Amino acid sequence: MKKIKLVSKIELAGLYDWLQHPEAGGIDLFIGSVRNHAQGKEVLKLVFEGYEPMALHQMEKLADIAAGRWPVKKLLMVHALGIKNIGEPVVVIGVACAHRDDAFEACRFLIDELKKTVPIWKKEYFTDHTVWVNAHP
Amino acid sequence: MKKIKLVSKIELAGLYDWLQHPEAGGIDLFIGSVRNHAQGKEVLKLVFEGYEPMALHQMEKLADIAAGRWPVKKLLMVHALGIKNIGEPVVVIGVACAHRDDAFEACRFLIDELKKTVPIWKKEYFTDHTVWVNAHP
Amino acid sequence: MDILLFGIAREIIGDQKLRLPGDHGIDTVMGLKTWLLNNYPQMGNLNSLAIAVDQEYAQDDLKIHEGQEIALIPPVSGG
Amino acid sequence: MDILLFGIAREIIGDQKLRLPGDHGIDTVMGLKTWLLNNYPQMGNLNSLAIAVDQEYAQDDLKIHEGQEIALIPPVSGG
Repeated sequence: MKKIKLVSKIELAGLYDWLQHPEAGGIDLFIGSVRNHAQGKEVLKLVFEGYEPMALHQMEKLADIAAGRWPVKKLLMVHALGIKNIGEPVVVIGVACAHRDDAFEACRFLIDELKKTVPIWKKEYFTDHTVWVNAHP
Repeated sequence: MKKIKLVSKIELAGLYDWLQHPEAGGIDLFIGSVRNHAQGKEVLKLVFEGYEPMALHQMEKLADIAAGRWPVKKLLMVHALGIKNIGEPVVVIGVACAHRDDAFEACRFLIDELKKTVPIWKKEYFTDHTVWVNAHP
Repeated sequence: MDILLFGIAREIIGDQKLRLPGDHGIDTVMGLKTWLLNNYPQMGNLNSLAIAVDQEYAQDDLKIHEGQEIALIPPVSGG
Repeated sequence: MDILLFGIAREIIGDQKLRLPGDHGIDTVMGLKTWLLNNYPQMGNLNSLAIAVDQEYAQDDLKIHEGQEIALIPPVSGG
């Protein structure tokens, strides 16, 4: 059972209740949040932009790959879009499995692949300029 | 900054707020919960017993080792004691770091070592017998 | 043929969408990439430039035609 | 000398605490383990049997004496 969403604000309350499963002994939850520094400079805020239908489609594909590789009971991928301030969660990946090895590995796989292939873009706002992250060498 | 506790009931609400840190971009949270099966048999409930002062002391030591090995911004280890029903959380490990690699590795280290060295004992209640987990070969 | 634009590609081109001229003669992903690099040289400075056709990453030799959903995918940075 | 008991060790011995007889003559962790295995042979069936002295796992050759907090640690199974 999977839940894949793009939202304007990530709500963490209720995530465990959704991920919990009577056959799952281990849940790994990764939460990515906005740091106050990047490349040694102060970040004021971030803006995330997504190609929404493709992003959801690619997240679904990653979820299906993970569910084929690991015995996943529950799987959650939620990414925020729009303006995010320091400390706000921007992405949550949650995986519930019978055993913790599988939960850790699947969660790690999903966040790593999401960062490589899901069409979402992050713009960092510094005091005097903005940067589309990863755009340039 | 670390938080190490033994509790009768794990409260997940507020964990992110505590783990969140302006310099932390990645938070890994592991939640262990009661499964409904063990060794192919139905588990009705679990009871956790701890040698409380030593358990806290050993958890503190593990937290210190992790904080020495990885650049940890926040670290949380909470274990429940007493009667736990199917689906209830029994342990939560949370690590916030600037980068996700470190958060995943430190979290994995802490739950693996907790299971090896922290003096807490789990008794599984099946329909017709009970088992102290790991006690016998 | 309309191309959806996102992130820095949208900023380089200066619009939400790119409408190719009627006589563009582009029939493959590679043809589109070449056209883009010729018309918007700043695209050449990006770490990567991918094209998605109907929401899938497309190989350079894929044929493209009117009616497909085509998008320019600059280097992603979600998460 | 009192030994704290937990989990299956508490059940084998049948009490919350084990009070060693006055003339026990035990002065090391190994001596205590030997005494336990002689008096409670079921301890020998456990996966492991550790002794904690003042809340630290103790090596077999550690000296023990009255006034220390000594505990019998059967195989742990937290998490």
